[in-house]
Amino acid sequence: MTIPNMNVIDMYKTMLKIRKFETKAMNFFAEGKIPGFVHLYIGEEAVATGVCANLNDDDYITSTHRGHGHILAKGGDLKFMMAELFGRATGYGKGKGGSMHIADATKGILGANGIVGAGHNISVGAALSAQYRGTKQVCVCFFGDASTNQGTFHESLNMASLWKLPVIFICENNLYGISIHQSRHQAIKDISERAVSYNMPGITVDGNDVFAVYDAAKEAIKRAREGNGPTLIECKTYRQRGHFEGDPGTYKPAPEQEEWVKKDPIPRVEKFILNKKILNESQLKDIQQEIDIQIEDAVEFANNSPYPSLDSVIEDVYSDMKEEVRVR
Amino acid sequence: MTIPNMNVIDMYKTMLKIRKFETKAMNFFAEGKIPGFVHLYIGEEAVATGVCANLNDDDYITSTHRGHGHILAKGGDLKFMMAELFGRATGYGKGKGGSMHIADATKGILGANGIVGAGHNISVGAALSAQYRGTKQVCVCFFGDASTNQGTFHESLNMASLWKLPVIFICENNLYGISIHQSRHQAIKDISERAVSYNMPGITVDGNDVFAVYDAAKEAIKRAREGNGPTLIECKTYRQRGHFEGDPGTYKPAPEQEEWVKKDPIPRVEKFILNKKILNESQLKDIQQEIDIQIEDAVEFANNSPYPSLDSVIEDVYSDMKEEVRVR
Amino acid sequence: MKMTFLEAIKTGMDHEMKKNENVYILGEDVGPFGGCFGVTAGLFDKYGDKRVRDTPISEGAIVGCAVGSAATGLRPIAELMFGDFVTVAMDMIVNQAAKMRYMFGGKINLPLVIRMPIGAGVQASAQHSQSIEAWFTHVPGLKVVYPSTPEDALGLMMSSIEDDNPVIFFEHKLLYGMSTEVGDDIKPIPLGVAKVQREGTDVTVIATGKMVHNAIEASEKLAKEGISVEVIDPRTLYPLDKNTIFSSIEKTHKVLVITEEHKRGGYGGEISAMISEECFDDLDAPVVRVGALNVPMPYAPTLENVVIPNTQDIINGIKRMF
Amino acid sequence: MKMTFLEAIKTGMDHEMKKNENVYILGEDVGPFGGCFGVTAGLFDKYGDKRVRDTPISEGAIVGCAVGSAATGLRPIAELMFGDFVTVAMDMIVNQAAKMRYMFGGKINLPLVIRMPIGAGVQASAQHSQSIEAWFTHVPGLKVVYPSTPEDALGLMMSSIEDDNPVIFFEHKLLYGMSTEVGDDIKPIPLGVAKVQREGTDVTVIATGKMVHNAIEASEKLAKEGISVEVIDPRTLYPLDKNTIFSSIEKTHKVLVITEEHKRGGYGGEISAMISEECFDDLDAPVVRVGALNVPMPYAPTLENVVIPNTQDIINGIKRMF
Ligand SMILES: Cc1ncc(C[n+]2csc(CCOP(=O)(O)OP(=O)(O)O)c2C)c(N)n1
Ligand SMILES: Cc1ncc(C[n+]2csc(CCOP(=O)(O)OP(=O)(O)O)c2C)c(N)n1
Ligand SMILES: [Mg+2]
Ligand SMILES: [Mg+2]
Repeated sequence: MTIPNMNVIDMYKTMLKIRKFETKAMNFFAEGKIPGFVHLYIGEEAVATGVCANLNDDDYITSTHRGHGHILAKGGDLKFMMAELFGRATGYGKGKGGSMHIADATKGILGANGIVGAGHNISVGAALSAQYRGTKQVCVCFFGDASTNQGTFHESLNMASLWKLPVIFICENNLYGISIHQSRHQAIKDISERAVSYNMPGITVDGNDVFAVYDAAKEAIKRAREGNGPTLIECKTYRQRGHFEGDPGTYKPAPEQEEWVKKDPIPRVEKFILNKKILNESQLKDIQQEIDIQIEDAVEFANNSPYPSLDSVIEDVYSDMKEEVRVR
Repeated sequence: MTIPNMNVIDMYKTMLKIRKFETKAMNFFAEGKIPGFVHLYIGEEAVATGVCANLNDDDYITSTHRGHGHILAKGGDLKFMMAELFGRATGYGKGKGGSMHIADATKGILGANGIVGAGHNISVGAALSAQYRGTKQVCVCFFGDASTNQGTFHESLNMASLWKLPVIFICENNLYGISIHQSRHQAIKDISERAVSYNMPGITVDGNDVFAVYDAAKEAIKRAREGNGPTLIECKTYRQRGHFEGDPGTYKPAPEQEEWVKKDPIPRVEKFILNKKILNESQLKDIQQEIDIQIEDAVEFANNSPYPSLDSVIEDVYSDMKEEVRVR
Repeated sequence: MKMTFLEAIKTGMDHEMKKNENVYILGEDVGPFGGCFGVTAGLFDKYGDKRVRDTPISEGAIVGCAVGSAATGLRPIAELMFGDFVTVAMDMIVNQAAKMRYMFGGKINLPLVIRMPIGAGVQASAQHSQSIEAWFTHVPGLKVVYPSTPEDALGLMMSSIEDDNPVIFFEHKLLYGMSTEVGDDIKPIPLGVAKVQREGTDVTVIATGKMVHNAIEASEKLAKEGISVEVIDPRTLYPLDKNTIFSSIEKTHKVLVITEEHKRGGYGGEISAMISEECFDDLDAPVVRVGALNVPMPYAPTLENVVIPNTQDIINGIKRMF
Repeated sequence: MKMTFLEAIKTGMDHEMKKNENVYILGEDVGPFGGCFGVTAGLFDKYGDKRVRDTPISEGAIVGCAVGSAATGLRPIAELMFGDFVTVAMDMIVNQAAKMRYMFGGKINLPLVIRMPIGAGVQASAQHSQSIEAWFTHVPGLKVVYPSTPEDALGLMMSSIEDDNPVIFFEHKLLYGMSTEVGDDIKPIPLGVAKVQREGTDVTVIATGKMVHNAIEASEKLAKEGISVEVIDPRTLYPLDKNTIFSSIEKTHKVLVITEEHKRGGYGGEISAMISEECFDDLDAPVVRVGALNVPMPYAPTLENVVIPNTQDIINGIKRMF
């Protein structure tokens, strides 16, 4: 591994930011301050972080229902995210989207998505666009293990490979689709094997090792930028929480959960940083505090933000006209 | 190859029946006697024939837009088929379906289908039904090379393998989806490789060799009947005509066409039968005449059949009620 | 006995599963997990994994499986976790299930039920809140059921399973927790029969799903102002019980149609147009439609409330007629 | 100059492709083959495989590709070979293209066109003949265009491509061969503006797609019987030009709506309901709807003819009002 210390620290910060943002969201949901659905990425932070550390601002990503981590790793703003969860006018979607629909066109974030498998298709379009316009942009498509049984997965990988599009398919194999263990949703173990069907490289990495993810993504992204087409990377990881907040996740065997909590990606990086003497304990603490403050700022921003005006409900559906208002 | 002579002759008859039926349909279409769309199976007869020779009446098949061959090989009746193409009340669908929608529940024929990829899904349901009811029935799913890029292919093979369903996926790789050569619709050569994604056996055979198809299908069907799950069999073959009647097929290079016409499956079987002295020339002639007569009978049956009554148009859409009639 | 809407649906399925071993359930997380809303909870323990089948996330294949197995002797009940996901299963419903019987000359039956939780009100935003009745009522070959009370949900579920045609069964997710009295004599309620939920003389309100309850609430309020409202719940959107509707209109001469779907292009429009066509001379005022605003469902509760029609909208609509 | 409907669509695309290099076409066999109906024939030679892209048979990915590339700066035109196949691409249209702008707070545009040949009359039976306007007019976020003449097809195609919203562009396959005069001054026709195809005073007929021509034929016949018919073609189903419709009704006081879709749940119902709601006092008779029978499209020409509405049905419907 030859990752510069700077990057290591940045990745650590990103992972921590995701963890702390989501821990806040988790608590707010429990308190009833955030409605709707909240799917947490806790335990999987190394994937988005390791991948996005290789991306530029103008590269694209597509995300899923479990999107906070992808969005933050790609440069999404804590404040606008928190405000969106709070349903405020200052949120990314002006309160119209919520947790499952956060996008930021200025950062190439083409949206979290409430439809399992939808991002696959959209990522192919974004990659086609990059190829068409002759830029060196790439698109990273994040998705879960269970989504690889959706027809969209198949159609997208086929098309991307056929046209040698600059897209990198990142499968977050967290072992479950809601309550269904991988062994109950497909007859294979390594999802990377599915690359064979499209004649594209497929590899499996430890998704709780941010450096392993980083390395694998680096190579695939290089390949894509050079016009050599897509890669499928499977990152083995684990969803430490329930599927969404409110799901106690009782279908997960306790020993399995424990084993994976032991492999939590964040302490692993901390240990690495200390062992390699990249930073000392007190420097780590500083970083943690710095992020705590960022999160607090985001919460304050969200709390102080106005609710969307009721009139805004009919805006933003077409670019050039408004729908009819209700007279109540 | 250890196929009994009886079966060889039967298979020859089936292939010839398909060829002659379709040649008639081709001519009728050219004369304007058959409207709508007609997709011919000419050159691919060995596939349906070799596979269905292993099936029982109560086994199921799902078919495609190019369905005449499958239906005849599975025991469909020439008369009811011809009457359907003629749009007569005696046709399989009482004139409501046409070439793309022929079914025969009494023979386990779950329908030709106008939607590319639809049969994949339906076949899984039929196989599940067999497994559920504890019969030893199997379902054979026929489909084209280009349909293997449809999401339904992926979802169906995944589900079938996961549940070890008695379904046999028969890919008729005739090199084209309409005008698009296989190399322009997928980045792989052997579609059987896609079996890897589902942890099921995948094999490729010469689809113009009815005995090779027969052998491969036999084994897969046995496997399925024994509860060991699905198999993907790719049969390499060629569509000698255009995609549908009316398409001159100019996108097919002449040398390619010629090469494949040389590999036409029917003369190959004739040669085999003569070489092995299973039958002599005059016996072959007799068979050909016998089939000509059957076809003529079917045409006569169709020609003499009544048109559907106009009232029948509102029937058969629900099992228990009629839609409203138009007063004209 | 008292029963929630959710229990009623489960009970309806349970009864049919007991009666006929070819009835089975399939869908995502319908097994030990009990379904995302808990509708199938407990059935896995009772019937095992053969008859209560967890599936991969492949809605097309789920419905396809239902179609293929219905065509070959089973009576599947497919659950889509949210009705919104039907967008990836449309072909199997529209081009296959609905049309096969007709295309094949009536020689095949497709006894299958597709359950779809729909409706807004839980801040699930644009992809988890839609009301999509109108798509399916437009497709010949499908029956479409949309109950509003536990009692109806139970009886209509039984009939839907016993029906030899593909049935789309809508469940408003905000009704799942609603608990009311259900007669002890559990039996099927025939499809195609509307229910007069409240009798009245001045105006007819046709309401579906959760909106039935808003309509009842509105009529209670209007009763105090001296307006007598008759509330009709068609219960099955197709076949539609026109007679009950027409008889009411002959009495009231005024109609309001309230549905939660987007107003533009909704099934409410079909009902309105049909009434105008067939009861024109009986009408003293135009048929008023109330529906959701024509925008995707927003997330923020304040915004969502504006988009979903409510009791006040019904009252306003009715008052416009007087 | 004279031009077929097919050439008009092609010309509209060609003009926009010339003007803006980010406009591209994708679909099955749209390249050298020229499309199943020949609409794109010649464009591949002109623009090459980058801008006229043949795709695998993956309608979901085709529309998905359009969505992803539209969100990132291109202006795709996706062809579905038959509108009926949209059943496997519904999610990308309904849950993605239509909703993204709204869900993302208006911060993203999706300038894309999806072309869909629809309609019956060529014995293509139940899976290749449907009229599916009603599904999309019910989905907020989509614009829906349905031209009936070469001239309109050309101008509306240009506007559709230039529009920053997802546009569903319907083409009736029986119109492709129709040839009429198209003004030399080729320019976009704004979306949302209806066209009075024939002026009249006694009754307003609102017709879409191929039915516009049946309506004109009917009015010519009725003229001989002394009934003066005004024929309005909305051209864009959404946004709908209500003003042109309402002005006509103020004059005629009678309306017939003729669409080829199945009558039950069709967009014709929306138009009828809307008119009743907003022009009740202007109406002397109920709005009459004429549509296809509520059965899947049969194959046999004799049967198909019964299902598709025709000129005589329009005449009968109008006569009922006098
Ligand atoms: C088309 C569709 N089907 C089902 C769902 C419901 N759903 C949301 S997330 C999910 C599980 C996804 O599992 P996976 O892809 O492994 O992602 P993970 O949640 O594990 O990150 C399901 C079934 C949906 N949102 N969309
Ligand atoms: C969903 C869908 N998309 C497209 C079509 C149009 N279409 C009919 S057949 C066909 C080509 C199919 O190719 P393949 O699967 O290889 O079968 P073949 O025709 O070669 O037998 C296409 C594109 C369709 N009927 N359904
Ligand atoms: Mg997962
Ligand atoms: Mg082919």
